[in-house]
Amino acid sequence: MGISEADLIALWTTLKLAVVSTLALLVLCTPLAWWLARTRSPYKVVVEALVALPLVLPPTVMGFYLLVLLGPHGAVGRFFEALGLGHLAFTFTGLVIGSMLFSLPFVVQPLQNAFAIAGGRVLEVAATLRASPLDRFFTLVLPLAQRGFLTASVLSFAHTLGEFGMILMIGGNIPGRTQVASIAIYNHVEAMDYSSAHGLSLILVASSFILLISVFTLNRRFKVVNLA
Amino acid sequence: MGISEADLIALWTTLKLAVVSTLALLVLCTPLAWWLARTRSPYKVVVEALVALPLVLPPTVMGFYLLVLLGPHGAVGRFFEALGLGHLAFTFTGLVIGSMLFSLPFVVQPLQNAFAIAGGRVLEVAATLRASPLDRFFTLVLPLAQRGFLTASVLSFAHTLGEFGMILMIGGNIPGRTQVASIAIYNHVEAMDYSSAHGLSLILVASSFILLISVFTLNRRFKVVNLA
Amino acid sequence: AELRIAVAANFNGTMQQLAPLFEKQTGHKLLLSSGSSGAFYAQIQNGAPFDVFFSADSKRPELLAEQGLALAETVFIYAQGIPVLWSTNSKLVDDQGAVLKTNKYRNLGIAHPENAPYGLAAQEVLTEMGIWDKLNADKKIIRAQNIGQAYSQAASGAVELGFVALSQIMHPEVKGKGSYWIPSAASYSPILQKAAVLETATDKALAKDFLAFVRSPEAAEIIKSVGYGLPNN
Amino acid sequence: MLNLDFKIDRGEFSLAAQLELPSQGVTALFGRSGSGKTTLLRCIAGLEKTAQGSLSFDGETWQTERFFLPLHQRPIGYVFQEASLFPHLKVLANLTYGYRRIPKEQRKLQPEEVIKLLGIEELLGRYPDELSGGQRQRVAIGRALLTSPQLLLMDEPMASLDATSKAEILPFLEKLRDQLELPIIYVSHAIEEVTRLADHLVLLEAGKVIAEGELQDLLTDPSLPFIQTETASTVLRAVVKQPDTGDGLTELKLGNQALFISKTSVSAGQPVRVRVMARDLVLALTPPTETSLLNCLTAWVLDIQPDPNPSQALVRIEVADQILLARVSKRSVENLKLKERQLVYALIKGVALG
Amino acid sequence: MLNLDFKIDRGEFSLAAQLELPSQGVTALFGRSGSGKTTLLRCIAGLEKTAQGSLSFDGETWQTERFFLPLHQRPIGYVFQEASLFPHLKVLANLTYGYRRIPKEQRKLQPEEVIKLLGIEELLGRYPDELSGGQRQRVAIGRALLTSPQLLLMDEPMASLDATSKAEILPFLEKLRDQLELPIIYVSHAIEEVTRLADHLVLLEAGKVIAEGELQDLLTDPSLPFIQTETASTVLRAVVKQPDTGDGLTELKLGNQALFISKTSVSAGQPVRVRVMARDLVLALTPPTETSLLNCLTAWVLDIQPDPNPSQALVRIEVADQILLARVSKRSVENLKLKERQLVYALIKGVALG
Ligand SMILES: Nc1ncnc2c1ncn2[C@@H]1O[C@H](COP(=O)(O)OP(=O)(O)OP(=O)(O)O)[C@@H](O)[C@H]1O
Ligand SMILES: Nc1ncnc2c1ncn2[C@@H]1O[C@H](COP(=O)(O)OP(=O)(O)OP(=O)(O)O)[C@@H](O)[C@H]1O
Ligand code: MOO
Ligand SMILES: [Mg+2]
Ligand SMILES: [Mg+2]
Repeated sequence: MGISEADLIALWTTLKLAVVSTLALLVLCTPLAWWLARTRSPYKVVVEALVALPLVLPPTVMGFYLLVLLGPHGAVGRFFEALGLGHLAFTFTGLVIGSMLFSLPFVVQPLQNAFAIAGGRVLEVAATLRASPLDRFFTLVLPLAQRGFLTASVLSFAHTLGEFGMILMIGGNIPGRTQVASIAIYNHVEAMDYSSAHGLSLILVASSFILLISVFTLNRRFKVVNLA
Repeated sequence: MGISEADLIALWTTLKLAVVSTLALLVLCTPLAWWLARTRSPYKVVVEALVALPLVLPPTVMGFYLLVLLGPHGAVGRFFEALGLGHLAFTFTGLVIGSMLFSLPFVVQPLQNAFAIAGGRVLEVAATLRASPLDRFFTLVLPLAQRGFLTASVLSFAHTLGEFGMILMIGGNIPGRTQVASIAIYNHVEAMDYSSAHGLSLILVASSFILLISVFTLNRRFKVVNLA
Repeated sequence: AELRIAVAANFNGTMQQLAPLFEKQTGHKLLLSSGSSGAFYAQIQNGAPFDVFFSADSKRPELLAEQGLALAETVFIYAQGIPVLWSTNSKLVDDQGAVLKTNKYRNLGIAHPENAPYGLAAQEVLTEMGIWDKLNADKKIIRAQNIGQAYSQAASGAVELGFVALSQIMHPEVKGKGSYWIPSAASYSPILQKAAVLETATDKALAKDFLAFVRSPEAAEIIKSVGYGLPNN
Repeated sequence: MLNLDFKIDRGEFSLAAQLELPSQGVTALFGRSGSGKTTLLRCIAGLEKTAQGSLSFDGETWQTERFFLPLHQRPIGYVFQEASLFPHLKVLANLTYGYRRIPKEQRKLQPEEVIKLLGIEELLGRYPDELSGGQRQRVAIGRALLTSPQLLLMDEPMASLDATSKAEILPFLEKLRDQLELPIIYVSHAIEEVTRLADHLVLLEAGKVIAEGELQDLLTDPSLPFIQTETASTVLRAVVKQPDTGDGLTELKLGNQALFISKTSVSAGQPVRVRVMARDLVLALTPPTETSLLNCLTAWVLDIQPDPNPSQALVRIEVADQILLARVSKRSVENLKLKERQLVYALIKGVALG
Repeated sequence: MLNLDFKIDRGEFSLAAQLELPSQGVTALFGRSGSGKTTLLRCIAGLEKTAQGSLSFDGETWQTERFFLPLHQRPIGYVFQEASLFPHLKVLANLTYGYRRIPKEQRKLQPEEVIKLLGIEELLGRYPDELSGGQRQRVAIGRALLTSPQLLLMDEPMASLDATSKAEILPFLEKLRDQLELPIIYVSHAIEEVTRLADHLVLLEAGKVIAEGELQDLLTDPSLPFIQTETASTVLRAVVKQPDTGDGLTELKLGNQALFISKTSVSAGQPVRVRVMARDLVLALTPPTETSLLNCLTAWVLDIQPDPNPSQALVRIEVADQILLARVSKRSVENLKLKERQLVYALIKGVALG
């Protein structure tokens, strides 16, 4: 049956969602991961465990709880309504929040590992060379933690592409706004429209494959830094 | 309404599934990740991209394709039937295979990153100290890649706990065999038995939380090795 | 013996009331798997170990029978779904459904029309009222994967108005909460939920016995009481 | 003036150092492996987070109980004991990392001259893991110098350098010390480096300062271990009388005696330091003739110290109010019947100075 | 016998070395920073994967075009230029890592003695990042020794060690060399270490072997750079005549002349090596009297070489068929009217030998 216009819109929404939530996660998780990598606080383990928790609930169930939280009766929803922005359920923003929560551990953990290693001596050296903490972070930690960022981005991006249960629940599957490719494919399967399902899957897989290959190839062109 | 016996069985199945597939993944992905971390083969990027691919398809859809593959008409299913073992769809083994495929990137990527760093000079030193390649791997690479293993285990374990769409599809939600906690919770929600859903969610989240805290706490007691 | 039953999620609650009765009467054990009809269909095509299939629609059991995967002579309507427009807000829905044409709500939840019969019914009702296209253009329609999810969304309050199943709001936990309207049966194609014994059934006689039990007046009483219709077939 | 007072307690090892170091010239930190040299240097740089204490440099406070000037605001250059280059940057980017971070008007050294001096022109495009050990260390030295620091901290910067490289870099450090008036704190266990560069010496043992003062005084102090080593030596202060006497020798004035060395590029009237190893001194009762010994100084025996080597003795002699050490065999002490206050001729091979 | 023939091409740097090294005694690899010393040592160990070539040790083939004996099966001990301890293991576990991997009967050295010798008893329970630079290097040396290797490869093992530590470790290496007959290949740019330890010398420059041979021959070869350095020196072979002459001196026989040194713990008849620095030699036309110079050898001038320092000259003299270098000022050459084949007296301070 091939690919309908709605499917293409869904693909576009998917891409947007994956990019936005991955970028937002990278920005937000960088300080968190840095803190986790450095701190000796006894609460560290609690935070570490909390980060992984969103994973253990089934996405739909998680989505349901999120829906309650972001909806008009939930704390977050009420807060946003009070701001005059409306509650977040069934909005793209809501989707982004949901996806981020769900991909959180895939970003925090690789970054934390990378930061744990990219620290130490070179940071001391840089400090004696007049680099401020922020300067050190951007000129040393980031490039040295490069593989961690790559892993975080790939995992978060791919996971968001395929995420489904939670998105369905808090997104509401509104074409052009919150209908994403994964849901569209699923609908095709349920509707026994296998040829559309195969077609859309193929597009998703093939384009992801090409994207991933490009990313990994690009990564190879950087200097491989072995800190050991 | 509380927790029924079926729920407890589902919890047990979940635990078994998460443990078995995580362990199996760790064993299988270790050589793969090691290869990826060391090779200069041009195919490396292809393999890296392939590893991340299972993520981009919605779990149910992936489950659908797996079902076709592992079922009586699929190549893998036919192969196992020919061996007299029966096809793998709707069996615990099938679930394990599915979960492993789905958590593959969460194990390979952190291990690969850890291995990329835990190599180099110390391995050369160990070789001059009479350690065979295998010996070096166990006495140096493994301990030095410890955080990578921790991350891989946590992500894979938690992800399997929450995984749902794929398990539903290839498992068939058969109580006592392929019904896992995530599906049980989902069923409770669908059946509007919210108190059971909340109860089971709470058990799952709380026990995961305790487990994660213990793991992270244990990890702190090891020597933190900063290779930089 | 053990009878393995695949039951559409929307009927799972009802089945859990029926099952103990049958088990007590016959001493056999029922193993219930709940899920989406679409998934069951795909699974049965791929060797799922079920004896009986209770679908949420009529199409899938018939297709299975055509493909020789279900026993054609056993296909029958075990329940008829009744869609209702429901809101957790007890003042929102009037007994004419007129609220649908107003601007008093932000969104309207339905099950997905393409793969959930309740969704199709909702679409038909809205088309009949002449507001389907406008609602879509306004992006007010929230599509749930299935009727169960449609209910969850409405129950959370995030969806203000939703087409759900009567059986859902008759549930003891929900009964009497909110406001609802039942559209006229003429405005949508009937939601006929069919069941069938599968070709793979190990004990076909037992499976047939169970279907007979579901047809029994005793069972019919329960089915009706939870909010389904029952046409005579 | 560098005033410091630090305490660190690491259980088995604890450091306690209270020092007033001159803020010009080279101060050497000397001590055995594990005595706390690196630790003290790190305290000064602000790298030891657990250090309790205070530090001020030229009147500016860098650290007190309550105040801590962040590392990157201290105008120091630090050469670490391990080169610790940035692995993801090429040599040139490593070199200019600090250079690019200081205001233009503070840049007293330019990359070109430092690169040339260190002989690393061909390495600029390489990554650190493509360098040899000594090459890495030279890059690390250059990187620290290019921040044009006001205080240079060097932790055994020459340990992995060959004699030729050392011989090229040392004069440059001397130039920095003298022309830029850059104070240097220098950790080393190579006594030749120390005697050549240092004006001031701090001797550490197990985390304690056991001696501190002018290089000359400490080197000849019989209570310190320096005179007990094979390389025992002294440093003489002299003034250039005639930079070139025609045959490549330079004539120095030591009090009213003459001393010939082969050092070039000095000008008349310039004060210089010459190092004399104890074992390079020959004592004689009469000035010898017909030998290749150019220098013959009149001296008085101060005292005779025991030597770790039982067959030897250390004779401290005074020349023009300065102390010199001579290591001679006990047999010679007897043969010559050396005793305190006696007049002797100290014969020094011109070439042994430098 | 260690036969090796290696080629490596890294673009800007390429190594080509074909050598036959004795499988006893110490062979020093000497050369400037970046000349390829580490690279060559890594080739021998089997660490340079890109190296083309062949290697055999005592008749056993370790590498050919087609064959490659895995590293961990080569009976070597390797001390890396950087200590490279295992960061997750404590010092004791680091030390015994290799020890535990060799069969009991091959363990010629025991942890206790090595630990004691290296003075690291108190560090056994620490992690590597809690050690000072020199402490790390001592552990690395111990770790390599404890594999009781049949060939010891050391890449500047002493670079970060203080004189006292060196003075403790060097005699131990000498003992290993002599008593265990352990051949050592030793990279160093400290000429004193080389002259003290090495029997054989390989001189590298830009990846090429520019000279190779007996230490003595190379040190005095006028075409090699050794005589051009400040530390130019020679090694004399002599035999002990009288271990203790009463006042702590040892009398050696050099041909039919006597030489007094302060070395102890030797026995009569034992062959020994004494190092004489060019600048420690004084030449005289008549034997001097009344000085602290104990040794006065009769010698013939071989030739007079130019010195890098324009005011100096290097006089090669022959004593008992061995060559000695004397660095004297040109002025002295003139004053004494030195010329080839002339008889001179070589005055050596007894204490300058060792
Ligand atoms: N992180 C640490 N934890 C515990 N002890 C340490 C730590 N770092 C250094 N030490 C100990 O502190 C002492 C002083 O170390 P420091 O590095 O200052 O010595 P050093 O004088 O520089 O020696 P070297 O010449 O070997 O470099 C040593 O005994 C060392 O073992
Ligand atoms: N991985 C590499 N890639 C490219 N060039 C390299 C690499 N490793 C070393 N080199 C170059 O090879 C040459 C020889 O290096 P090597 O480490 O053998 O020198 P070395 O003689 O040990 O010097 P040092 O005394 O400084 O340790 C140097 O010029 C160095 O820059
Ligand atoms: O299968 Mo469902 O139960 O509503 O579509
Ligand atoms: Mg140190
Ligand atoms: Mg080297």
